[in-house]
Amino acid sequence: MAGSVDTEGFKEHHPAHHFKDADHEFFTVKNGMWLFMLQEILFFAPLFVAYFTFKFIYFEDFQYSAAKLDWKLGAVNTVILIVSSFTVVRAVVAAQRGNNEGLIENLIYTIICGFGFMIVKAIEYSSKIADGVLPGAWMNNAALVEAAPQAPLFYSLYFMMTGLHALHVAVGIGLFAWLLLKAKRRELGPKYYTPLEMTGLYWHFVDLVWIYLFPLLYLVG
Amino acid sequence: MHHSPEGTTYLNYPKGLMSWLVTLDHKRIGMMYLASVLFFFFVGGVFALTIRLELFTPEQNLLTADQYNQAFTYHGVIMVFLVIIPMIPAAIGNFVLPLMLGAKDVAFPRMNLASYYIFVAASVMAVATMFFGGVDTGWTFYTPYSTQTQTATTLMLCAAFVAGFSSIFTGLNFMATVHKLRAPGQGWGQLPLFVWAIYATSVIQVLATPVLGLTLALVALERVAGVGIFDPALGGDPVLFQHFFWFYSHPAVYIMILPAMGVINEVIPVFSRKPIFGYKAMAAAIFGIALVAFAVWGHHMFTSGQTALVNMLFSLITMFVAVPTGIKVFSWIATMYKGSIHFDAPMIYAFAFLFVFVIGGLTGVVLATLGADIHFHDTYYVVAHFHYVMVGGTLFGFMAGLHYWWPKFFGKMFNSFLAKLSAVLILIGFNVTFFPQFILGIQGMPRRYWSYIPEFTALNQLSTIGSFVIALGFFLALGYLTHSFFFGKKAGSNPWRALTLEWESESPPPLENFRFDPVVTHGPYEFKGERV
Amino acid sequence: MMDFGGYPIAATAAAESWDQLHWFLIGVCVFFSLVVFVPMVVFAIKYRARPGHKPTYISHNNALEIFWTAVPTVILMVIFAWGWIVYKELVINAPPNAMEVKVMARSWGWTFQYEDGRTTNDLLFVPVNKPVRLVMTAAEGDVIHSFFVPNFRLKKDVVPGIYNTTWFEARIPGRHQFFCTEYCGAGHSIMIGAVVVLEEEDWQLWRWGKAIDMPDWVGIGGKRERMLTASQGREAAFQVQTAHLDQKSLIDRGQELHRRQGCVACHSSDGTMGIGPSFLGIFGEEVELSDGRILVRDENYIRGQIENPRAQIVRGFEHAVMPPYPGRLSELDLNALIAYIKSLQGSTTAQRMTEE
Amino acid sequence: MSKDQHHHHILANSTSLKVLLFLFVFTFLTVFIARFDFGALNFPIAMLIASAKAMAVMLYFMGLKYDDNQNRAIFFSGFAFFGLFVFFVAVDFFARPSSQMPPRGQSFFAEVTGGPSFERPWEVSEEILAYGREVYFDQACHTCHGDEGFGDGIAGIAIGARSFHDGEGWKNGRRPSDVYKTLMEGLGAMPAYPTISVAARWAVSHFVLDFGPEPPADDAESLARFGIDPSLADGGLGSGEEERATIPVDFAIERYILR
Repeated sequence: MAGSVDTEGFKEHHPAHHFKDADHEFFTVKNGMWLFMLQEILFFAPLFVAYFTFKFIYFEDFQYSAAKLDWKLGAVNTVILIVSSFTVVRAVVAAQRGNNEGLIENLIYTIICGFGFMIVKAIEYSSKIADGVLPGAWMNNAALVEAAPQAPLFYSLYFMMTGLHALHVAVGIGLFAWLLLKAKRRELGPKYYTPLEMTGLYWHFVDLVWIYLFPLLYLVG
Repeated sequence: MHHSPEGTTYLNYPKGLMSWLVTLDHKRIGMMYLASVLFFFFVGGVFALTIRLELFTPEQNLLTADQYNQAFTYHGVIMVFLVIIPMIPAAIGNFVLPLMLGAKDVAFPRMNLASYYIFVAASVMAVATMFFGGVDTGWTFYTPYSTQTQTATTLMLCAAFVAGFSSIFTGLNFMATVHKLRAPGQGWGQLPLFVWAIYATSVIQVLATPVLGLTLALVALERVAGVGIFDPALGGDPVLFQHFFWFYSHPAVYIMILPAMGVINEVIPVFSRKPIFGYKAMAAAIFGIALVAFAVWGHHMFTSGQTALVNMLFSLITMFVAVPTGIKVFSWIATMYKGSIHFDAPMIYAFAFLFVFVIGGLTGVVLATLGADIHFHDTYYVVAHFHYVMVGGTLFGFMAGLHYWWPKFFGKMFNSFLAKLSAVLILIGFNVTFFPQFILGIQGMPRRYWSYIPEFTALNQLSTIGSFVIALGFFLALGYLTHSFFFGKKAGSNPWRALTLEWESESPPPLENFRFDPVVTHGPYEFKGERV
Repeated sequence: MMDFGGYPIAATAAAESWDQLHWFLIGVCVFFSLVVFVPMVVFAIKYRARPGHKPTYISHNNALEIFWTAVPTVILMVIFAWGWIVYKELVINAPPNAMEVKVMARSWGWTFQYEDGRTTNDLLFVPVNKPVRLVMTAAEGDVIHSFFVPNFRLKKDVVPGIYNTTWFEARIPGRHQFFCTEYCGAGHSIMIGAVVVLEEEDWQLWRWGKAIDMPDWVGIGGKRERMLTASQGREAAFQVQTAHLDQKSLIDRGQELHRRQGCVACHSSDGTMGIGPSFLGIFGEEVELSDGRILVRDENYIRGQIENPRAQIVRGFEHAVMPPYPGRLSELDLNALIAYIKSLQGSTTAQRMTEE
Repeated sequence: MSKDQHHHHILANSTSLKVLLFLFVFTFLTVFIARFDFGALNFPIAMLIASAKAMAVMLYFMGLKYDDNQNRAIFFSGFAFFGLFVFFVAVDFFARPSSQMPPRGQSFFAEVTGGPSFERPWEVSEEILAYGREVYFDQACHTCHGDEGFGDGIAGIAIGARSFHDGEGWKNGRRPSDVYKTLMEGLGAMPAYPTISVAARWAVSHFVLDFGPEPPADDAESLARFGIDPSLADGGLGSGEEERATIPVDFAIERYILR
């Protein structure tokens, strides 16, 4: 059946056979998404626990190593993610109100912020790699190891925590690009915007993780 | 999906292999899981028999040290990740849960199929390690050994990582299903206890498995990039790995036992023609076990150098797991009181479950006792304990469930006498295999030894003989079940006269589960009289 | 009749209190098993389905349910408390005057260092009725092992990078078997040894380096010689120890020993005749001994000559006296030397030429 | 099936702007406060601010405020289990006694030196000669150089081991430091003995020279080859790292452990 169009000109969505109606599907998917968020919290948990444990054991070394991090870039990234969370909310509201242009506009802002975050991350990583500050056994910045023998461990944790987070940001950008295509084809209207809502939740979660990562890694040092 | 033609079942409509490989139907996915799980169960069993054969004599005669280490590693990994975790939830649960809820399918059918193919990918990777040098770390992957050994451990870590996601997706799917797809009139109080058990298992799967995923990824990173978190030379701490690993692995043992309890909760009332004793307490007990399970993992680490204070805390909290378990066992026995007990195959397996699981549970309390565990840790006492609760508990629970729902799966009955015979054979073989291991444990025979001091010879030989009796029992079961699959006598839609929703549909059910809209009018166990 | 080994001896006071706790636990297990199995069987028989027998509808009984929740909780708390008391006595409360022994575990062997700096391998010598405190760690870069003495009911993991301590006070002299109980690879099951508890006099003798005869085994592990016969043990150990050394580095090690241990002084490696026979091309070859016997110079011959050179002297070298090397070459050195000799497969003609 | 009465909540623009502002302010706040050092309080304060921001995102942006209790329970249980995980691991590492965590690099076994030590081993004395005799036989020097040092040891006859009674023709010279050098590096068929302690090597040097005529004396320059400065009381031996009588680890493991 060709894409039949509903009243406001958005593509008709038919809920799967085992759901009573669109609302039933929407709230079931949302329930499933929250369960996915729950699983994500526990997925990040071991890294945070490892960080707390080693910060407690090697306090000075971690203080010294953390001091080398550039907190300004961290702050910029925090602001970027907060703005992107905001634009995602505006995108969802736009879809709920059937304002397709607003939706597309905000999706583009979000993707821009996402790339911005990755670029800042790339700058940070390259500066670290430049002066040999690498995780674990790869560390070859003798001065740093001289001053803080546990610096390799700190940077292992730093690269893994921010790396895993950056991976989630990249996945987010991919999803928003897919949503942008759907928006262009007017598939996300007031009657059906589930993928947008769920990706929004995912994105806010990614922002949430960074809200905790930023002070833990960059500031408390 | 429109209604399937009259008289067709999920097995023969829609037709063709492709319709099976890309099916979204929870019943077909359940059967595919069942086939995969049974296949890996026999593969794991072969490794178990090889180990028992090697241990027949103190000296090394069948396998070299490395081969033996790989044998018990594969026995462990296959049995844990590829058999006993998906066994009841994914195989039987996938089929039965939506039917019990009167739903047409699970909440996210595509995720359900993805979960199965992730499971297949994980098993292919796990088996592939055999051709890249095998794995000899044990299923626990303790560092620093797992980060140093030159075997194909990195590939196995990826396999277990991937298998974790299959488990998470199944858990997530079932929780959403129970939340949102219950039949009208079916509140939380009307849910069959099997649904409660599967729900609690899914909670653990969603909450604990991610931690395993990341932990194994960290070990793989340690092997590949030397990040140093678990490597003492680089400042890391191996005990930290044990904390991470057991934070998942203890709840994982409840992922294994809770579904079995769920099955027994269904079987005993139906074959005693009496409602389950203390439904509310039983549901609360299931959920209680699932929650306390998260705060007890340290009892695996009493001798690892964990501080005395934390040892004490973990020992204390582990005691509280025994209370709900006790409630359940006593309630099962109370259910039989003044009932009318039918000794069909599922009930025989339920009796076998009760007999073996109680011994397993009580020795668990012994191991939770801080002072006692110092002697018993990592000896054959522990091996006997977890086989009593895993093989005795989960496997007998699975067999009870398999026989109980077999008519609903395939619409055919099995040879009842042979079923009871195989159950008895397995029960005897099981006890001959694992009860001597309790004594070996008291005498101090350590785990994972490929050769032992001659004092332990007699008991090990007895244990090896028992293991072959178990194998005999399972081959017998394979025989009559295969026969029943092809030539079994037709079974009606409700051969056991049970009252849960799945028995109101046909056997085997049509593609859309019910040819009418099921409504729940009575509790799951309101047995009013004799089996009519 | 099959010998099932029996209950392990309690060789320390702490083990005795452990046994009391253990018998209590067995009692609790048996009691609760009966509480479940007896009604199970009785109900199964009494209420079996038969014509005219009606099941009665009972859904729950709050009083009973509360009862079988409260009683187990109380018993469990008792078990927990007793377990904590035994744990404290068994692991934590080391008396201050305990003699300290440092224990280092490495892949597949144990080294014990005593307060005077002496070290022993795989045998821990302790005086009877004296508290001993063990400070244990694993070698740098090694894996986790675990020190377990069944007769003392004592077990503690030995983790690299961490010093774990435990203690015991042996009361029964003799050899007590100990095991490694944390999986550590190929040699996990041969990494066993004995805690040798000595009477007071023997202990003083041993401390000043005098030879003492080893007391026999006690309890589990008491009724036979070591599990693996000497050569089998050596074979297993060699197989395991050299697992990480590839053949080439083994031969290099042998060559270096050939020079450093002074063998080169009498045994050349290029066929030239020295005080002793050259090593070139001798391995696996037949030779006539001074007493006329003909035998093949294989690994056992070489190992025997190193241990006791006077035993089988080759004809023509009666006058040369080779210093004995028993116990001076480690297992690995011995095997490296043999590998090196094996590698010298030059043609024996060179040997014969020099003999003319 | 529990009826979902919740309609699709639409977040008002004003609310989302207010929340955005709140987040900006708190980000600035956390950065600003990080300047001052509150010691142990740093960490809790940072976590509090971060949690405030997190709550804002969760309640408004993620819409938990308008969602049903089930989803709230699901999400917040994640933090509860995360807290449980942190609690037990933290208590384990917090309560771990310092004696269990050795400082890095500290060697476990006491230094394996054994044998007496001498203040100025390069100078001959009765005790060092007696110790030299003990080492001479312990290291089986007699097998080549003979019990009385005539080079008539069993193995020494054929290869012409040196006789110590003969004062001429010593390749490395007859000063104690020269003999010390021979022992350190070996000479022709004679193996080197780098692994016995420094004191043992000097003792043997004096002992073998004692057989023959009076050896020439060492001077500062000849002793300097082995890091000894005779002007110092202990000749710098006590502190000198590389010359200390330690046995190389791998040899120690071979000799003392693997055997």
